[in-house]
Amino acid sequence: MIEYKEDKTKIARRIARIFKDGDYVNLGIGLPTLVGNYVPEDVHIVLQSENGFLGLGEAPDEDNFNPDIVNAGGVPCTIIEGACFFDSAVSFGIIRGGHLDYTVLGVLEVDQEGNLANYMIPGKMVPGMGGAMDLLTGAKKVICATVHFDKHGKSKMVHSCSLPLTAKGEVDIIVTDLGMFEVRNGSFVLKEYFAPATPEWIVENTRGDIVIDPDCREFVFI
Amino acid sequence: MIEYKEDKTKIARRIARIFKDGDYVNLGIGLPTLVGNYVPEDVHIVLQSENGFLGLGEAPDEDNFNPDIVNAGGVPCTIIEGACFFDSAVSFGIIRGGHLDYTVLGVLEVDQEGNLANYMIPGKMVPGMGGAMDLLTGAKKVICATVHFDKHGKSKMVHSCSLPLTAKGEVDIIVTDLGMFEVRNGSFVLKEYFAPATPEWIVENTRGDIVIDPDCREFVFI
Amino acid sequence: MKEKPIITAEEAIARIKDGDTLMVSGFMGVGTPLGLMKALGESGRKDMTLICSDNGLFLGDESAATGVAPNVLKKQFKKYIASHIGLNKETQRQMLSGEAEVELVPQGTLAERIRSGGTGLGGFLTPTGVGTAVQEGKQVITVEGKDYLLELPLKSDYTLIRAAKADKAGNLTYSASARNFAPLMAMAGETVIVEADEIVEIGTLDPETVVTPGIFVHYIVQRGEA
Amino acid sequence: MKEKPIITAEEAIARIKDGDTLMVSGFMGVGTPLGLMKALGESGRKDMTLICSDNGLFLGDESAATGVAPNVLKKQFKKYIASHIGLNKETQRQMLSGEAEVELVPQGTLAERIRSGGTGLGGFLTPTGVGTAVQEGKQVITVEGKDYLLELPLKSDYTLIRAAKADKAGNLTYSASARNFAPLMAMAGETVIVEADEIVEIGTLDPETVVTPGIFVHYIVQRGEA
Repeated sequence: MIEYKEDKTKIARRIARIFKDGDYVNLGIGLPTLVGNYVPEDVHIVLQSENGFLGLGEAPDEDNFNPDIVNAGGVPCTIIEGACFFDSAVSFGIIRGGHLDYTVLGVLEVDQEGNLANYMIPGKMVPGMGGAMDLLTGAKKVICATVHFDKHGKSKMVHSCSLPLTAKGEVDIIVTDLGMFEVRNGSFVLKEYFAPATPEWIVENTRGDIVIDPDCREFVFI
Repeated sequence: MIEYKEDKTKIARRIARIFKDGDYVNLGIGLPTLVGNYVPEDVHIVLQSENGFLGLGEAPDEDNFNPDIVNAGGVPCTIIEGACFFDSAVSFGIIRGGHLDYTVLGVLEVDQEGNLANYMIPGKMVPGMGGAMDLLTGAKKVICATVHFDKHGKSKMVHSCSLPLTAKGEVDIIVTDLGMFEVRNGSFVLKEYFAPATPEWIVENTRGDIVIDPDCREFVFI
Repeated sequence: MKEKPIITAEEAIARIKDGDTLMVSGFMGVGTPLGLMKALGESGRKDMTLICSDNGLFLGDESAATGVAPNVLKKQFKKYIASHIGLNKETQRQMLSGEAEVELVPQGTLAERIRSGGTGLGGFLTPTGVGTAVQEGKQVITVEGKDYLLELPLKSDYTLIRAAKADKAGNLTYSASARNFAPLMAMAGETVIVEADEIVEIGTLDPETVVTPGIFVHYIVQRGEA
Repeated sequence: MKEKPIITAEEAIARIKDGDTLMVSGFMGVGTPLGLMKALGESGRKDMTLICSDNGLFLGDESAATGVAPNVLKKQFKKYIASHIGLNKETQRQMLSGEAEVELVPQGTLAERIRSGGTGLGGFLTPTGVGTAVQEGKQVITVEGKDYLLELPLKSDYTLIRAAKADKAGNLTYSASARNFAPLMAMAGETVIVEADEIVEIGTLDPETVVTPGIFVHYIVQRGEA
């Protein structure tokens, strides 16, 4: 009997270990933003902000606050040394042109064909897709960051998305608070599980076909 | 009996009087470049150089020579105050986007439908079109600058171009050393003649249908 | 070089007519020409189309509305073309009640459609939106085995943007992430009005670092207090 | 921010293979990365495709050849994609003799095709070339009653460009009209090698005035004597 407790930090911490030194990354709003807090000190990634710069830094304090520097969520931020600003066409040229190594995005539903729905719930929430469709389509690797279960206790990983898609077949990696999955040949492939979850328990509690990778192992958070 | 003597300065001088203060203009290589010498002092036009700047100035002297500043013919030049540099996509965005008031281009053949051939002679000269096709297509007004006759004594204005077209139906104004024409409804419309030429002599000596504008007048060079 | 007219925000807005299409720079209020938008709000102009990255922030408190949100609250637009309207409850309300039409466009596609309009292109092929609701009603063109949507250009009657510095010839620089859509919208406007933090003499901007060439700019307004 | 490798021109060129597609910046030799082109000439690499605004100047005197013309004289290319080759007699000769293929592209279309390749577009619609020889073999698409040619993207295996300054993160600025195609080609290269007049520390370039963001750049070479 496994007792599940939602844990977003596991997700952020695991994703933060995916990047290599020198990677260019775009982190979506919400949970993906947390990832930035856990990147190892010897791994220097460059964060893109799709409203027009590379080299996103931390939140400002009183001394370095600039109202004209905000992240893609409109929240004040800073830039790091080596940053540069550009217009929205260059910004999405970077995105759509395949120049970003990773984009990390949130999830409403993600399915085993690599389809992601994360931008609207018809009749309920129609905010617009912002940059999400371009990010999914353009980034070299798409990582989905999500707690495993929705508020009704059902897995957000599904056989086939029922919500309007943000992009079709673009998802490469999914990290939940139970484990890390790849999307391959129409299945979720479990690569790692996070204790106390076990592969079997994950398979039982996910609405989708999961293949357990022969090299599947426990990832230990240290 | 009129005695014709080729006179390129008439062409350049007349075209230079077309511009209004504040116009943005691109001058082609060769004869069109001469136009810049005759713009009245109180008319400030901005010349574009399609290799990447606005604010083309005069030829440099020893003091202000910069090997990285050349015009669209690759010839060293200077920039004026208020100039700015940009890349080739922005440069042709300006051109194709209809932001130039005038482009002045040379002629091999121009016909009464507004077609221009000025970039190749099959089997003889295949240099490439450079920026000419974009300039013809994009500028608000296209002015052709040409001596009236080719070296065989035939008019370069024709019923229908026989050489490969640079662009179809884009020519608005033609200035030769005999007069100034508009292209309208499938005819050359003579707006002005330059003495000693007369409208009748021009009609006789041009391979194309010419309508003499009711307001046609002599343009007097002073 | 000839100088561009320097006019007031009210003089600039007086040129705009009911029903015109406007492009307005800014991303969540950062880079919005607030003086021009305030004058637009006071003008009573209506039935316009607004092309803007988003609709600013309005979560219920009018005094906290940012970016173009005050103009949305004044119901000046009959149509919105935007990539995100989720932080403006009034736009959502107008959309659901049918008072205004909303066309949601992926942000990169929006940027490129504006650039296409400004640079004389008839459109472009993008992979963004293939297989999604964005594909509806659009031509799908296959190039080398890959599907793309044909997206069409956008132009405006008036483009209203904020710049950091404008020289009197209309050359512009921007401030940090306030740049966003402004350089693109400057290309795509029939008439382009710039609200500049600072207006400087011709010759004081470095020709290498001008972002928007003056050829795109028609009027300059000095930024006031918003 | 991680630094990009700083290597020699020879080390850079050693990566290129026979048959690769190269983009090379420069307009009539202005902005050509001459150190890289010299090393390329000495490498003996052949059967490559060259995408370049023009083919430099060569009117018969080898010692006066400019831009990419020395490489053309060494017969390193089996195909040229350019907007103008009229000032290189050797390219003309190779074309007429059938030794090399030449694809002539209007300059604005060339710039935009490179930009399309670099920004992930599948192509674009341009009015340039409609009703001319450029139209041959291309799809004509009508938008709102106007005809456009569908032009397709260009990409390179290696892009070789010259910059004025490169910081060690690969951020670039350019010098005057030497900028031309370089920022576009930087986006469209699988591998991008920059020959910089000056290499500076990270943090010394103004974030507002960087023209090419470092994300597009893979290797930096110090400009030598050409």
